[in-house]
Amino acid sequence: MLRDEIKKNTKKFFKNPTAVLGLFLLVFFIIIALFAPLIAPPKDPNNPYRIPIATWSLEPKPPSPEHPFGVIGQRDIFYGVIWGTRTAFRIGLIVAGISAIIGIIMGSLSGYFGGWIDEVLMRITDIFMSLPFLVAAMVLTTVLGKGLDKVMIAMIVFGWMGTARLIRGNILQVKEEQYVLAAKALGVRDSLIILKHVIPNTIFPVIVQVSMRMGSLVITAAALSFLGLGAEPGYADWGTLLSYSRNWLTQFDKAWFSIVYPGVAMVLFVLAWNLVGDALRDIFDPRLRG
Amino acid sequence: MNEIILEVKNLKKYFPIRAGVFRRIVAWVKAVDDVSFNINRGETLGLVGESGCGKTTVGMTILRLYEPTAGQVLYGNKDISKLRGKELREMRRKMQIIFQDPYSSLNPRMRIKNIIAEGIITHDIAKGREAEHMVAELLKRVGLSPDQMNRFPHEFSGGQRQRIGIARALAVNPELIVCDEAVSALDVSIQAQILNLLEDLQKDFNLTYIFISHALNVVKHISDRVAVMYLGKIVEIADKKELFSNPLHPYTKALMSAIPIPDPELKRERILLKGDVPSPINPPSGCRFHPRCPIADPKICSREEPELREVKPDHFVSCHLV
Amino acid sequence: MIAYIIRRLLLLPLILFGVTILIFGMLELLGPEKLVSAYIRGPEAEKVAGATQKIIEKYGLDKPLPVKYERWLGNVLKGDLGWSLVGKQPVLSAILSRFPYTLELALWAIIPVVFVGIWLGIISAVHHNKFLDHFLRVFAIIGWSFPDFVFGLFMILIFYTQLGWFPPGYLSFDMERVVTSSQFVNYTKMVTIDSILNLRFDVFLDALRHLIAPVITLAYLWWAYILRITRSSMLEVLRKEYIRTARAKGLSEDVVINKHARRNALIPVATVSGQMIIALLAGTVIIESVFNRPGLGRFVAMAATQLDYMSIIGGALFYSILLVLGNLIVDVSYALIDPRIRLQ
Amino acid sequence: KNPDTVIVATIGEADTLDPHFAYDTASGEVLFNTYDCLIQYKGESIKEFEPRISTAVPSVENGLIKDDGKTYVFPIRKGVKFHNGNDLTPEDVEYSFERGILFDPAGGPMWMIIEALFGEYTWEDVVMNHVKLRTGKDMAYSDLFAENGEPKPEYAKYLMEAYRDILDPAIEVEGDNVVFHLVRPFAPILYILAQGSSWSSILDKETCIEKGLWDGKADTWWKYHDLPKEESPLYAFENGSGPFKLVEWNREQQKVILERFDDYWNGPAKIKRAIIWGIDEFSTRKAMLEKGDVDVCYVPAQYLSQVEGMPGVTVKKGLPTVSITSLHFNWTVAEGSEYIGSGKLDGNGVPRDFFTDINVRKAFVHAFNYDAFIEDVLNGMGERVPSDLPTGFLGYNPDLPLYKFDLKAAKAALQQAWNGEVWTKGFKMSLLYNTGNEARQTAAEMLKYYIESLNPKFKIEVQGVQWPNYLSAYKRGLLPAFIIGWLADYPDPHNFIFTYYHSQGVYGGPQGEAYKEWARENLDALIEQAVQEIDPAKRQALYEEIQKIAIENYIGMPLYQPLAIRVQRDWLKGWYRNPMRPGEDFYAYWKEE
Amino acid sequence: MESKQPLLKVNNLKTYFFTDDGVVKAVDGVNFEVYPGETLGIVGESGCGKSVTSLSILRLLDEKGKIVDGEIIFEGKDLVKLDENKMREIRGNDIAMIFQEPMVALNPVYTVGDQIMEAIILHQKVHKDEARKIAIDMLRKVGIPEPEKRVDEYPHELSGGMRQRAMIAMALSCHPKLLIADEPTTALDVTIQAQILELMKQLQKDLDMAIIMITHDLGVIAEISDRVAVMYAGKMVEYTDVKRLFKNPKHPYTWALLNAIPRLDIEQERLFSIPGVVPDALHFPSGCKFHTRCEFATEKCRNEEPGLIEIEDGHFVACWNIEKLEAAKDRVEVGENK
Ligand SMILES: Nc1ncnc2c1ncn2[C@@H]1O[C@H](COP(=O)(O)OP(=O)(O)OP(=O)(O)O)[C@@H](O)[C@H]1O
Ligand SMILES: Nc1ncnc2c1ncn2[C@@H]1O[C@H](COP(=O)(O)OP(=O)(O)OP(=O)(O)O)[C@@H](O)[C@H]1O
Ligand SMILES: [Mg+2]
Ligand SMILES: [Mg+2]
Repeated sequence: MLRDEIKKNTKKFFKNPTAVLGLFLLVFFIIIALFAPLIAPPKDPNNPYRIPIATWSLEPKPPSPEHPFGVIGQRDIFYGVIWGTRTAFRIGLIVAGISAIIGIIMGSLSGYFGGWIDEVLMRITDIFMSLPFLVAAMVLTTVLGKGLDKVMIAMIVFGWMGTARLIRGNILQVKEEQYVLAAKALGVRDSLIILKHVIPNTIFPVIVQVSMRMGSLVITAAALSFLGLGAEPGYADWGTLLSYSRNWLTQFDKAWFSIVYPGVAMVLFVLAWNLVGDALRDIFDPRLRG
Repeated sequence: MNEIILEVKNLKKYFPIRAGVFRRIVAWVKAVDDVSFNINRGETLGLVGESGCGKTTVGMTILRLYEPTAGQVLYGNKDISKLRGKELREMRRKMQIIFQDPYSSLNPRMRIKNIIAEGIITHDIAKGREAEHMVAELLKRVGLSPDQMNRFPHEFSGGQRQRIGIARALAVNPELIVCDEAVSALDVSIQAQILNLLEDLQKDFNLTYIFISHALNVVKHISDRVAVMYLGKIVEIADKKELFSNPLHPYTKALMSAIPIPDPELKRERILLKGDVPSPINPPSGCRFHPRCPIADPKICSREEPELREVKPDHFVSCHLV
Repeated sequence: MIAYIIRRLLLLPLILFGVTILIFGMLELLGPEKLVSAYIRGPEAEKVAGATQKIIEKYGLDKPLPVKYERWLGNVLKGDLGWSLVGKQPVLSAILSRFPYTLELALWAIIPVVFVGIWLGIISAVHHNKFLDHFLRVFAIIGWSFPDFVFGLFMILIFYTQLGWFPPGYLSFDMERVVTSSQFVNYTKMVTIDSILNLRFDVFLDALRHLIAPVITLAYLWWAYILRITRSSMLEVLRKEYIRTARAKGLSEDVVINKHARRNALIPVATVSGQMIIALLAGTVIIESVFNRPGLGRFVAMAATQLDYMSIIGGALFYSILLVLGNLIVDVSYALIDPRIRLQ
Repeated sequence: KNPDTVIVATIGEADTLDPHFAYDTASGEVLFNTYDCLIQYKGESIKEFEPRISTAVPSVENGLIKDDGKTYVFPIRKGVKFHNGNDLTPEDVEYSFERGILFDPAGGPMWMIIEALFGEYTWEDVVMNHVKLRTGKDMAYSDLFAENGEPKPEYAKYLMEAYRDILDPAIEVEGDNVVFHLVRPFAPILYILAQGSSWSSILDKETCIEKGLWDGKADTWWKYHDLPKEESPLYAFENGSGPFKLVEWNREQQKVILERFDDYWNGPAKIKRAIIWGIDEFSTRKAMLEKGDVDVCYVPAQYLSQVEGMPGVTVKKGLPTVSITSLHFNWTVAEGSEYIGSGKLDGNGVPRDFFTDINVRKAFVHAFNYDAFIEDVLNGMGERVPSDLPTGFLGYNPDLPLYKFDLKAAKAALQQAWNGEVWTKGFKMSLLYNTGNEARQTAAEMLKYYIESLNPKFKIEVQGVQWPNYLSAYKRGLLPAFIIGWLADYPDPHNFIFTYYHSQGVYGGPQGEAYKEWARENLDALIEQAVQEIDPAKRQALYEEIQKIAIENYIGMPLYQPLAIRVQRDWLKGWYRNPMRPGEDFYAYWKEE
Repeated sequence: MESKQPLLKVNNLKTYFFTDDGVVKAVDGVNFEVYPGETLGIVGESGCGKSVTSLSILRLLDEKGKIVDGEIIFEGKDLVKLDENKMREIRGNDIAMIFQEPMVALNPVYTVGDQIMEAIILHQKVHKDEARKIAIDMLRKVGIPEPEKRVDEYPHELSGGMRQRAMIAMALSCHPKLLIADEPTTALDVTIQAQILELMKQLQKDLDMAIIMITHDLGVIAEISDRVAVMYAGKMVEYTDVKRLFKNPKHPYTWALLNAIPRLDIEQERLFSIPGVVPDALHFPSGCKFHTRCEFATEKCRNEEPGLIEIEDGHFVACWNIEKLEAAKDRVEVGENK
């Protein structure tokens, strides 16, 4: 039964201490993201992602009861870290989700129909893959103009190819499986075959891939923000907070809290996804188990 | 008993080999090369031969899971290779296939119930409750408990899965079933169970089987007539008793002698063949068996392709030297 | 195999052509108004009214698309990628003159990545499920989760601000002067190599001192990555029947692992190392910015922040050519390790 | 460290080394040290001059300014050598200015000299005026040329005449002197020619022609007109007569290396080598300063605290500058602007002519905490000014009133604005800043903060965009209000007053059609009168009046005049402050522990 | 045969796998001996522990597998207790092994010659050129045409039969005293299988070595073995010489198995089928492991495990109900010889 399978996999998952740690972290971040308005109430509820100005002075301020993580770039780091969690989830889920959907569509068309459709789609995929992801995202963001939404668009535009290839490969494999032939022999329509036999058997690796990508997407977005291409200053985003610290780097007493808090949040967030993704991969992809 | 249900005429199936810079077709795998035979209603035709000789391809092409390169497959009197759309689907209802691999032939993410009901629903034989009822009946018929229909394939053993595969095929009331190595992957004790089941079903539903196997002993057990294939061709076809008591083609003879018999005291003369089965990409000229044939006559065998001749009533052989 | 390579070579122009369309398409998303800034800039330049329109006319920025593409492609094929505002040079020479710095950094990073990463991966696989394995796994996954720029910031914070060991930048002044002097021959423009060729070991050591922190930063993530790939590939190979065969022959564990297992395990590693080298080169965008090193990466990053469109576009084109060629080389070398492919 | 080398860590990098194209301080700094001008500022003064290539500073008293200020005579110094050993002659001087004017690249600085000599802003305008005079036709410059880039035969002679009859006579060699003939008196001209104005650098004619610059002939000059920056042979090459030679411009490392010119006419410099190094990352710059690897370091005001008290480092604060940062309003926002919400006064936007109402402007002007801004954001490194004219300039009067931070007044004004509609309906608009400029960002945030505190229906969105986009947005009149700075080209009030307040000023246009109309009625005439007046006292009065009008009408809010910071190692000696100097004067430096 | 000392003697071998899901008792008490020059067949259905038995002998189990009990005496030494270095000297030298899948048992990135020479150089301490000669010789001996050429080819360039021959050449290159062949012909076509079996018989005679032949094919067993051990679920159920086993099986499992095979030599109306499935190694039944599928099973079978007892000279059976089977043999019509 499916329940058994889930139970078995869940058991396997929970036997793996790193996976449990990952899940724990993830849940922790989800709670923070969900309760952000309670943990750090926004001054302007219409615009909660803008970190309210804590002081006019540009000088960083070390942690204090009022600003538990300190202040950098006139902003309360605590607020930024809390709401940055939401930003991170938003970036990861939207980008990974949409690019996975695009990838699935492209990959399925390519894999199932083969022939010239495959040839054309795969060449297009090749072309998009011929730009390093970071550079491509950077170029497109630059062209589209600054802003987190632009970064997300750029990462989607250049982020679907992996999934497309994965899906295509899997479909080519599944297509040869005898149960697909059997369905054909039963007279089942092509569209139903894709839907009922092919996609369900190829989707799990995609889920694993998506969960593994979450972290790296957040890193890329943060890197772009850090370089000054992503979210605008004052936006609740870890990369943006980190970019403030750049100019105070040489002074340990003024820099440490501005690097440590958002930095640690980010590392843990990425770590959480990677741990969970790793565990999922172990479960769904027995080839790489070990 | 003598109504011809399926007639295969000069069937060919070539697979292209693409290579080179432009992925052009550089050669063809002549997997099935001019094969003709027919099957009567209710009989079992065994198809034997070594791996790669084209048995599966014959089966798949008959069902039009592969498009034939040339030739005809007449079912009743309809040419299957010309059917399209609805007609083709209707035809597929009459012919089913059971696969060798009990692992990859069932979708691991579907419940047994849905696997078996898929055909029933596709062909509007029944719906909902009724379909479920039918599934239960089928499961009982193949020796499984209907309670198990909500399970997933991986919860079953190989033999049980093969039964599920059989139930799936039976669900659409087929007339003809192609059993492609249906028992090869099973342990001996399980293999016997499935063979018995197939025999029972044949009787009950008046099924016609094309039984594909590389195991001569299994084919012998279950078939009425047997065709022996070598490199995409049928080299001998005859009634089972006739073929086993009186094999004419040197390949058939060698094949029979090569099979170890579980009786240490039975000492037979072995015909040991030289070399390996050649590749179907560039099959040998003339008689395809001649490079390995112990009695080959260099004059004709390597030059002329022998035809399938009826040397005795209902015993066809394709050999120059018979 | 040869046919395969030829096929790849023939597809190459097609892909590159597609890349130019992709890149040109992005350029065109800007519209002529914004593109103007690719030609003039600076607040002072804006003191003259009406300059914008003049520029648009002069460079034909309002012409129809195909005309512009044709002209642009023609220029690109001639090696004219436009003027780089950031580089103060034609884009192509700006890129080419900066590339050696980046290549040097990437090469230095690749050495520890490949050697240490593979070595650790093998160790991890051999000690499967032992303490060392778990330790390395955790090490790897943390490395993989560490954003490079955060890591770089920490490196600077600790090793420069606190300890003063590894300064950012490229060379210290005295050495810089040596390098730019006429006695010093710049063979490759990669100072670590040139300094050895010039027998200036003081320069070499100084260059190394500046390299350590960025190299570690760049390498750490990929160490982790290669370690993971090697480990799982090795584990898979170790389960293979032929490993059992080798053991059954009585070979020592050393030979089994280093001869029979490793070569097979490295085949998938070879494919990812191709991607890795590319990603590493792209990663210099951030590393060079963080460590204030000259090079293509920082050039592109600066171009992006200063909206120097010609340079970013040129940089992107250059990176994509590198990537395409890199992949080709990887595929070929892949075949060299694996006779199954070589002899096809 | 490095006793005979001075290393400067700064941001940015020279844009071009062609003096007639260079229009930024980074380029200016290199040109300043490698070329000579006719005259120079005297020490720290921005009002007094000293001779340089010209052996005397023209004045009415010494007779070198004649014809009521329409003729300027410069006696050229003898024995001056260019870096390649050539002698500097009066012909070189004539050639230099003529080449610059003919070249007049779009976006370049030559408009200043052209304005001074001809009263127009571009050479093309001068040419077209001439063509109009001769043919009576109003045409565009490009109409004079055929497809192949050659002039149409019927116009070729006018082009030639433009040089022969207009430009050539305007600058002439008379014996050892070079003479400038102006079409009308133009008070600021000496500033424009003084050292620090790279556009007035003296080139070596011989080398230039060799290198492929304008060949000095009348009938081909248009081939050398408005070439792309990179096509200028002087782009990365110099052969000036200044105290330093260019050794290398390393564009990969944003580094310019200069070396002492031993044959400098005023005696060789004390240091042997000077390096200007662009290091964008402040932390890196700072670290290098701390370690003594660099001698001078550019420090933005907000990081002042990081360098104060650093051992071995001198920090000088509160140095005067010649620039202004202010916020101006757009009286007629261009159509299609995405920054004015709905474009209506419905609570979700502002009408395009929102700022024509003086009450709105008044409210904004009062809703900014000027003192807190200077204190907290600029770390005190700023000064308040009553109008868009820096302190120390002619026309500046400390008695003019400063705007007050007065939320009550702001509130009252907004309650009246648009017949009270603004107050009842609320409004919404965007304020942009260019990313990376934290001061401007904070200014925008602060304005937002106080305006929004007046009424919850007021919404200001603060948005960051990159500099080129910012420029393009404000220039196209899309921004309802914009913050922008102006750095003096020359220390004359005209350079500011015209720019900000004249309907044709660079910042006049972006204030919208309605403003231009208003300016034409109220200010333009005064501004034009002021620049032609030679008597300083009269000019002072005129400029004060202009400023008064601007202040009373709330034309913009001058945010601050920045004060500069000088951060250098103690061992660097010889530094002095002259706000008109684009960077370092290496000639004055030496090092001493 | 009794006169000779056994070359290998396996006593009560127990090999368990300690997996995440539990302990897999893959081999749970196996005894047999192999005499010089003879062939011992081990037969049983998939998963019954045949391969694990053979791997235990060479101690090639993966890290989860442990020999938990028993001894493996080879030429007087207990291999279970031997240190790893000594063991290595035995592997490939005294005891060689060939595997089921010739496709995957050869390393794809080294030439066939390389892989054969490796063992020769290691064990015979000869020079490379010498080793190459031996390798070519060996290849010729196993019937590979043009061995001088083939020696430099990669495994993927050889056909399945050729690869298995190469495997055999590799195994025999050091003249082992014992060859363990784990289903060497299962993956091959019958005509090729016949060639390989013939070759093995030939080589056994030439080299005078003992063979442990592992297979699930009773036909192969009948053809090649001298004595046979039948395994079921990790246990030995019957152990005797080949003729007796086929003529007079004493264990219900052996007997049923023999009757379940379709045969070429006799007519069968209907196959005898054993109900149920082979039990999963994680959940072996109590008592006699076969009792769940045995038609003679009694309460005793369910609870007590029968030991392997010698019911007649050299015929060992582990069953509580030998008599019942004898009675039933008459009842069931198996078919007759042609
Ligand atoms: N889809 C295909 N594309 C190319 N070649 C194929 C394809 N399917 C089968 N072949 C080739 O056709 C030949 C016959 O294959 P087929 O599967 O019919 O043999 P078979 O007799 O069923 O063998 P086996 O006993 O191994 O199942 C083989 O050489 C095979 O490699
Ligand atoms: N590495 C292992 N880890 C866990 N269980 C194992 C391992 N190897 C074998 N087993 C289990 O041990 C039992 C015996 O396996 P073995 O390979 O000896 O069977 P076999 O008789 O050789 O079967 P086949 O005929 O399929 O080769 C099986 O149930 C198998 O699942
Ligand atoms: Mg088949
Ligand atoms: Mg086995």
